[in-house]
Amino acid sequence: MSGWWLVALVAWPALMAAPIVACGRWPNLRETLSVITGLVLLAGVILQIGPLVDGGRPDILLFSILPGLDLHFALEPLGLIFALVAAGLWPLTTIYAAGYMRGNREPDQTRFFVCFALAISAAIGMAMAGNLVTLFVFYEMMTLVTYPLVTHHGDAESREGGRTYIGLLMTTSIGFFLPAIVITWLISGTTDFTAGGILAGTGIGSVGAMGLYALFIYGIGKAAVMPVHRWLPAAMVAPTPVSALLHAVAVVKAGVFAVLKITVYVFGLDFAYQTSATAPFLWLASFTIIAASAVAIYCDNLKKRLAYSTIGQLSYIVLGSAMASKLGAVSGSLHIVTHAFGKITLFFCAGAIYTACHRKYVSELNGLGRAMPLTFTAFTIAALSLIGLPPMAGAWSKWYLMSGSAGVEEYALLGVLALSSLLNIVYLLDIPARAFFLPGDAETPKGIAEAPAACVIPLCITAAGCIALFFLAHPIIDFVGTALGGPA
Amino acid sequence: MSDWLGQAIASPALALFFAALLVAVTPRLLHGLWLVGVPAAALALLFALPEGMHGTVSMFGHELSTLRVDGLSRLWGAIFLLSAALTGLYGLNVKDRLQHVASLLYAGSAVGAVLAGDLVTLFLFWEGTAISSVFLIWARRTVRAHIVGVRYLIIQVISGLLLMVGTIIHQRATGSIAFNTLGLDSAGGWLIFLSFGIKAGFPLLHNWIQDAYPEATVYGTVVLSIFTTKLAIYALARGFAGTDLLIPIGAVMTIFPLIFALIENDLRRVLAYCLNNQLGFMVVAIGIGTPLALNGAAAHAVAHILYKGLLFMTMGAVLYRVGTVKASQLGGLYRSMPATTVFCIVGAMASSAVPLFSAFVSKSMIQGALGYEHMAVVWVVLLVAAGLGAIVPGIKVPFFAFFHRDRGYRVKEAPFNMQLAMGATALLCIAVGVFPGALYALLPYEATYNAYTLSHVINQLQLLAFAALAFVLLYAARLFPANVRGLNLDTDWAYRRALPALVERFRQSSVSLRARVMHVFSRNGSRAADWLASAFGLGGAMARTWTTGVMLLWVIVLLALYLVIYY
Amino acid sequence: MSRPPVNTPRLLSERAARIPAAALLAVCLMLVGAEFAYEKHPYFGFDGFFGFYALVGFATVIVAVLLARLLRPMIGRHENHYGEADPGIAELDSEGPTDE
Amino acid sequence: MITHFFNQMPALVVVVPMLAAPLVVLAHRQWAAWLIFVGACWAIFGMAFLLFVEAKIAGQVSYAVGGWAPPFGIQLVIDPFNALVLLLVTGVAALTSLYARASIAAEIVAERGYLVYALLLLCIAGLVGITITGDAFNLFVFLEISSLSSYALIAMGPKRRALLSAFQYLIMGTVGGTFLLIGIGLVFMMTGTLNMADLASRLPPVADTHTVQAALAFIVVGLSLKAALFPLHVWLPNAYTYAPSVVSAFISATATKVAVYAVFRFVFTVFGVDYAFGTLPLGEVLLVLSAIAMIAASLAAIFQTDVKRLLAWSSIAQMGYIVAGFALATPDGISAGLVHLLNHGLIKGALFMAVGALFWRLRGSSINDLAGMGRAMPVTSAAFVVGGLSLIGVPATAGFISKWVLLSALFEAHRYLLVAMLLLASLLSIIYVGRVIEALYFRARPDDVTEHAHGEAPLGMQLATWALIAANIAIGLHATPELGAAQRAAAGLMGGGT
Repeated sequence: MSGWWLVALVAWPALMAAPIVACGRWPNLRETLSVITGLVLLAGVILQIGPLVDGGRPDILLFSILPGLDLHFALEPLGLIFALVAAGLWPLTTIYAAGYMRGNREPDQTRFFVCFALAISAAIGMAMAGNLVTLFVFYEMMTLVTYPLVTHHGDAESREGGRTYIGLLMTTSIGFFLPAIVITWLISGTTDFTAGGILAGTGIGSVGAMGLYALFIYGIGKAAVMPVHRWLPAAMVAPTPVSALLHAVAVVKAGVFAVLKITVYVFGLDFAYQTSATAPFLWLASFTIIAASAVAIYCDNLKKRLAYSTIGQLSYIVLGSAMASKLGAVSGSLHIVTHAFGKITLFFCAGAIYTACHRKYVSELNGLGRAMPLTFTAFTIAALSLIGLPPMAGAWSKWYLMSGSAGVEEYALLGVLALSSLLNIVYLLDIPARAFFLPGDAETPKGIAEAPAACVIPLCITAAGCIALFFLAHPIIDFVGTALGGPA
Repeated sequence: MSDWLGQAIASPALALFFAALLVAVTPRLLHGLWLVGVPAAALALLFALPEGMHGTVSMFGHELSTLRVDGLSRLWGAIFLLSAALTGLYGLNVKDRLQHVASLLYAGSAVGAVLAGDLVTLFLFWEGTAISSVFLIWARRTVRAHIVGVRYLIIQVISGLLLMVGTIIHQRATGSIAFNTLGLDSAGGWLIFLSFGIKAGFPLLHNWIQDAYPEATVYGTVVLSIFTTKLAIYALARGFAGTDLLIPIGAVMTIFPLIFALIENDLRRVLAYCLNNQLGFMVVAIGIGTPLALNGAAAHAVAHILYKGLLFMTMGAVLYRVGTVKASQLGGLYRSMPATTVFCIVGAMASSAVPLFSAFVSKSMIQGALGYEHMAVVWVVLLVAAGLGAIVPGIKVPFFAFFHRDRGYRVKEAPFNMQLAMGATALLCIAVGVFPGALYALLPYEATYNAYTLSHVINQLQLLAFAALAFVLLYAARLFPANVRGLNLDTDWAYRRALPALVERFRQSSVSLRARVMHVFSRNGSRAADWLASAFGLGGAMARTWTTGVMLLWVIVLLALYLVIYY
Repeated sequence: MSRPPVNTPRLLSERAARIPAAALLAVCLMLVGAEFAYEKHPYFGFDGFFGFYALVGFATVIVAVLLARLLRPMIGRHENHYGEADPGIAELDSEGPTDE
Repeated sequence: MITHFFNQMPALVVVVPMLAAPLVVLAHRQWAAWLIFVGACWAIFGMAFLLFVEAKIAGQVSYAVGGWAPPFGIQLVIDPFNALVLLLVTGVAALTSLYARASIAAEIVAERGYLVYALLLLCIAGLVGITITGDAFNLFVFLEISSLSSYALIAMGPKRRALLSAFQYLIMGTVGGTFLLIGIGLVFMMTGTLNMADLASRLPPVADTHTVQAALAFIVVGLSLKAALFPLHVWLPNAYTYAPSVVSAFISATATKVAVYAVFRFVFTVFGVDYAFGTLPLGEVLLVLSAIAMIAASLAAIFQTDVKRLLAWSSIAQMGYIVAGFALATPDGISAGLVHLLNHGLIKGALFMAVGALFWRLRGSSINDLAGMGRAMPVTSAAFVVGGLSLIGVPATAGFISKWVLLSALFEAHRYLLVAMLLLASLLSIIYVGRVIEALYFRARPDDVTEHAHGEAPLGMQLATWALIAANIAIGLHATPELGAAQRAAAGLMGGGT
């Protein structure tokens, strides 16, 4: 019975897309409906926490696509955490989007909210996927339904961005991810996510495992490990709520979540560690972390800077996976949560700034702090969280990533993570510091005030979340750690 | 009563955080209460706490002890809270709410770090001091302060990261996160040592102090001068007492900043250099590690916080009224700011260890400890440093600011609350010097010491008087370095000039490399695209509609091919 | 805040300044004289020599100041050497009064 | 009575459309012609379904025409292999019949409308005949029936180039037919029989002769021409482009598929796997050609400016996929090829129908004409998008199933180069599908045409298009039955028996 819950949760937002279309003519109704859909979804996901903590693992084979390849939903702690993040942040994003889209008088708002609902359905589908094929189905679905969001403006610039976005994501998923799944299926006879992995004992050698892992990671273009990261800055042409959804919640987290899940449940931590299948990605992810931060420093476009920051932060999670240790996996899943809260706050702020005064370059933000104190305070909090400073949630994920690095005796990674923190200070904390403490330029128009409440309230909530998670990270760690066997 | 005292909630640090919240949300009228009253109340709370480990919190499988009260932490906590109250008084006239919030958070973090019983808690508060303090620099609201602030924060965070990494490695090696004697036996210990060393201003790692402190606000510099570096001294005393390496490090620290201070024009930077030199005394004492030496370090930290705070307060008052603290611009202020002048002289005398002033009773403990351990070389070095300390800041700061050549500034005396704060601090400087017994009673270790022996008093006076004499002669002969506008290179050159240049160079070359690669790609790419278009494009050989004859030719070719293969 | 002409005489050249200077000299002489009058407690031996502390104090300052004078041309730079001065802040750009 | 009907069904499937054709000519009136057409198509579809079920239960349904027992009389055989093809042909025909009315009314001069129906019926009859006949010569006859009717159908296209294209197709088709006839003649000469099952048993003793080898070559080349296997594909783009929309849709979904079926019917059933792939290197030749087809035709598709032409080139590439699967000559490979044969029929049928609907509105099918139609005809455009995704091989569509089984088969056979080619071709398909979708949604309508170019296509067209799209998605979500059927077919072929 409980398995049907999963199906219901995946289907719910997609089904609600129809009434949202129907209400297209009444924006208030449409947005209320969107928010209610989100809240119901969140409630549904929250109801799953109890059974999972008690050790339950809801599972349902819906039907078989091909013999042995089922549309299979199963929920385990990693998936639940991803689902909670997605479902938790979606209503906020919806509220924010309502404020933003109206504030900027964007066209085609109905299409926007429909695609939003479908995207979240895809995210929940990925979270609850019980095998690689189901994961792949929803992975591709997410790529497709977010494409109209990215190209929302429909002009030449967004067409170009959308082309890069979908081109890169589809190329990698069909060119690498799909063959990787086929290979996995052929050598192990199943694609089900299984505790301890399914590759151990299949006779695949160290080199083979390494190659397969590389196919997976580069196939999951959404994880944005260089050089398949280009889609992410390209997608910045989207309206900001989309960027928030894309770069904090659904899309990018779906990518790294898939990486994490594949590492844990397809390769299996022990197998991955013994064959060092994941080892090259310790360094490829490290390179991405540093290189993306270095690029971000030189980006004057605020959203682009945040996009490169995301690329770097995603590689933290890839790094955690590549450690192929329990601590690594735990820290990776914690970072999914903390980064989601931090980055969505930053994007909310970027959008609020744009809505309030139509500025999108960092160098134009001097002196805005007095006019928009809440926005920039939230920005500061989120920036501190991403840097990894207490008392923000990011401190714990950094702490655990470092512990994990030390745990697999790769001490150079400690240096990488530390350097990344410093670079983060330069390109993130610099922004609120400018806004609060530097005098504004002469042509600052008078009367700039905070963005509409629908924009400001969500970003305050997510910023508060960054702090609250500092104190609440503990249950997440325990929960995931226990699920992976033994205490964290 | 004592139930809640053992809980994490009873931490004086939390009291200060709460005060910060109150300052943020209540009207200005009440700020005095929070800025002065809460630290005072927290001080009472600190002394109400029984000794031992309290506030145990279980987190991530670690048992965190957020509240450790023993002699060492109580003394440090007490002086931090006391000075928080004094600086709160000093800053009462500041309208910028943010500075108050930041300073209370900063003080709270410092107190929390001092009371931390384990390395994780220490790390959390350690980073807390870094984040909160940078706002005191940025609050100057200038472009330069912005840049300096970022630089300062990065260095502070480097220290925090080293502590974090060190703790992780230390924990893996020993299985413990307790913050006790760590030693340099392991990689973790070394990293933590380096972390403390950055904040304590070890030679070559020191320059953030002189870079950042003079760029903060009037109020901010006073607050900054108190906590971060002394927190590092506490951490060294806790974790690395008796580490021999600290003795040479400290000895170097006592001398070289003073040479820089001699030719420095910005008087707050002069004070920052001297602050660095005084840290050297404490570092040496911790390196010796005997109870007397450690008591000396603790006593000197207390004395130092008071007189250095006082000196920064007076310079702050000057900056507040005149708008500059550059020695080349100042002079003759004793006419307009007589009270400040007096306070500055008291601070200078306390700093120079004149008998009956605070440093005399503390610095001599360190000197004495060196003597008892027969460390002649270091003893001489410290003596030299003490002599030189009589000139900078002892004479240089008050003399050039308040006397020297009258620049004609006719300004108002410092605001009343500033005078009150300076007066109270000056009084404390003298009280410690006159009644050292009260301070000695608070010291953490068992060691009796008496500063006021006849020979000691005379010797000290000889040292100071002849140093002063030398100054007078040099000044009269116009040999004393003139106050000239400009700045002096220091180790910060490495990261303000060399590193950015290197990074820029690297960036340039990687940008051009990328451009070259892209060029090759795009050229070959466009060639390939041209070829593809010519082959497969609309008129291309592959996609053109072949004539029927050509099609038939292919049929024949294929048939022939099959037949050839089959035969 | 008012600023009359800056070329007021140096403090030490005023008569008033001579008094404290002379007092200092007197104190110094007294302290040397005291060498005969108290019992020393040297830690090492060399610190018990006649006028040791006076000598150290005097020599230290002379040597350090001379050293500093040597150092200044090597490390002294223009105030805006790192180019971090605030744009539009006149205080840094104007040539203020200096000694000598 | 009912049993009698059941027994006669194999013959009826061919006979019904063949008889309906003259009936249509007699009826002459458009609506009457259409009604007869619809009735015939749905009738044979229903029968095909029943036959499929019967073949599944019985393993094989055999029918002796006129009561003459094989090998002397003509035999109709329905086994798991051709039952699937039959289902595809008749199914597409049934949907085409819904689609045809509006499309033909718009594109063909009213007086000649009935001719299209008649020719389509003949073409259907021919294709069905090819599919289910068990007699080699009979196969040739049906091939000619279907070919001749298609030449005429293509020639009826609205543009003048249609005539030239039809003529070229006619020449090539005739050459292909002649080759086939030569091949059959050679085999008959060596064995004295035309019945396929009989041939299969009599060929092995004479297999080493050059005559039989030449026969195989002639038959393969001749049928490959019909199947548009690279490099014998050149007639196809023009034919598909200039034919009336309904003809493009029907032929693209069925004709080449049936030809491929015929090739492998001969290769597997008549000549046998061991002979064609073991003794003779037919597999290697076909694999090389299919690999080239995938890449070259996909590249050509990218540069096309006309959507129908683009889809035609894509078809050539997709034929490469199908042939690659069969040419592996492993059970997995054959079933993969068969699965893609069916799926591609559904995909291309849907896409050509969608384009036909756009053509109905726009009177043009160049990419430029399509600009901005995403808003003007949202339902049709959406159908094109879903069909395009299926062509690319996005999961939850039939194209994904094809890609999955093909990849599995290629990996199993250790043909890694072909894996790479297949993936590369898929990526190229993203580009050419993407170009059309971008035009549909991201380019503005030219100002001068806005007034009349609004509104959806007629319901029948939409219904047919979406039925195929729905089939795509249904298979994408639940392909187990399809794959099961294909595997049974493959097992049958590999066993060598019919």
